[in-house]
Amino acid sequence: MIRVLLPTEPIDTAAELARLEGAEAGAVASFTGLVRRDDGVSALELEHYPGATDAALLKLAQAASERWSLSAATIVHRVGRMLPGERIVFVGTAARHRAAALDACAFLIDRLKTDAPFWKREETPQGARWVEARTADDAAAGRWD
Amino acid sequence: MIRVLLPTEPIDTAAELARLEGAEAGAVASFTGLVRRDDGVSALELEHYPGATDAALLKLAQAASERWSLSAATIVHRVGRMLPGERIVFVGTAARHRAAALDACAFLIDRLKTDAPFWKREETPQGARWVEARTADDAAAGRWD
Amino acid sequence: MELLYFAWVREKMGRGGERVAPPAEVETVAQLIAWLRARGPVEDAALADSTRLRAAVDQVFVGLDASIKSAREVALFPPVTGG
Amino acid sequence: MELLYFAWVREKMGRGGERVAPPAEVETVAQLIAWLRARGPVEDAALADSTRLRAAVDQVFVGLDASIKSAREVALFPPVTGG
Repeated sequence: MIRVLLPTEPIDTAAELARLEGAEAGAVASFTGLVRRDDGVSALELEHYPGATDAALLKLAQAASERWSLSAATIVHRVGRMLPGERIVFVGTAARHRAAALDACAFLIDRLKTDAPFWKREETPQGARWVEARTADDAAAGRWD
Repeated sequence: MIRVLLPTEPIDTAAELARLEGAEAGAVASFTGLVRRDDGVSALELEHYPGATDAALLKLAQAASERWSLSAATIVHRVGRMLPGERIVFVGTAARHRAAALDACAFLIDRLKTDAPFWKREETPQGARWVEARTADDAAAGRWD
Repeated sequence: MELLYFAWVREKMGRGGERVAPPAEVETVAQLIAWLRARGPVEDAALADSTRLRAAVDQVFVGLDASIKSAREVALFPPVTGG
Repeated sequence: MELLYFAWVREKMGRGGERVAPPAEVETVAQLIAWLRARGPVEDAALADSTRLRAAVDQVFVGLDASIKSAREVALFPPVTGG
């Protein structure tokens, strides 16, 4: 059961978790990324590559599902403009055993940082700036190869 | 912010996640363990060692908080009798960066299996049986040493 | 000294705990188990397999060779299976 | 051929995309970038730093040496920063 969404509206993590638990798997892991309040950022804009993004997320979710024999994998990535404290991304996995659910969840969020066409633009009191890619993300994604 | 609970009532994961997000950390990871429906188990009974359990969970949560500089750590472990599909345990972590939140979450659930005085008793159509400890759990807990 | 039993140890002992006053030469958890087994056939059967027994002294997990001197509470139980 | 620009590439180009018909000798992404830069000062400035440019041909991530022969859609953008 693979579920990929790119909403412009806030992410409902409770509903997503409930779906994952419905996969009857025994173990559910999740990760939620939020817009931090303490970075001097007044708003975050997420730009993406329509069509290509959906395909990239589906491919990622399918790769995780096969590698860890998941009962369910969910990726919800918000796009557009969002405010501090709001959720940017939710990743969730359901598996028979906890190690598979946890490892697959970490894999998905690491790979999302490098394999999906998203760009972040931060609005600050000093103006707007595009976020630079981090080499740490490449390293984190690479550990799954 | 450390939160440890041993309820006899169902676990409200949505409320727990909301608390963790309230820690304003940027990254929230969670793990939920459920009573599986496909094991021929009609009910699960969780016995624990009152007093010692609370202390063990607090110690675990504090260890994780220090090791990964968490903004928040939550352990909710249900005790008493529960039914297939119900939540046995919820573990959640909030940190500035995703690797800390995810690693701390995996640490907590691995250690819960070995370091806290819980015993599982399964009710099946053939009668009730005490679950045997798994050496795989010792190995999983040991990788954090 | 307060004794506590959990899981199948509790079931086999037929009670969740009891207050006992072992003699002074009972100095370790293993010696306490031997002393309990000598008290009757129920205790002897319940505590026969020491490889499947774990213990806590004053709520701290210990090995069976640990001292129980000045302990207020000793718990006997199977390996934990929680989480 | 449909071109798409994202993030600061889009901003610097002043447009989200355009339809172009490069000559036959423009065979790779790198050659397409060079051809675009020659079209005017806006394009020249926007695409000057090729180390900070990434590309997709028909929605597949590729290196700048990749072929654009028979491509329907080529996207140019900075390294991704999502998730």
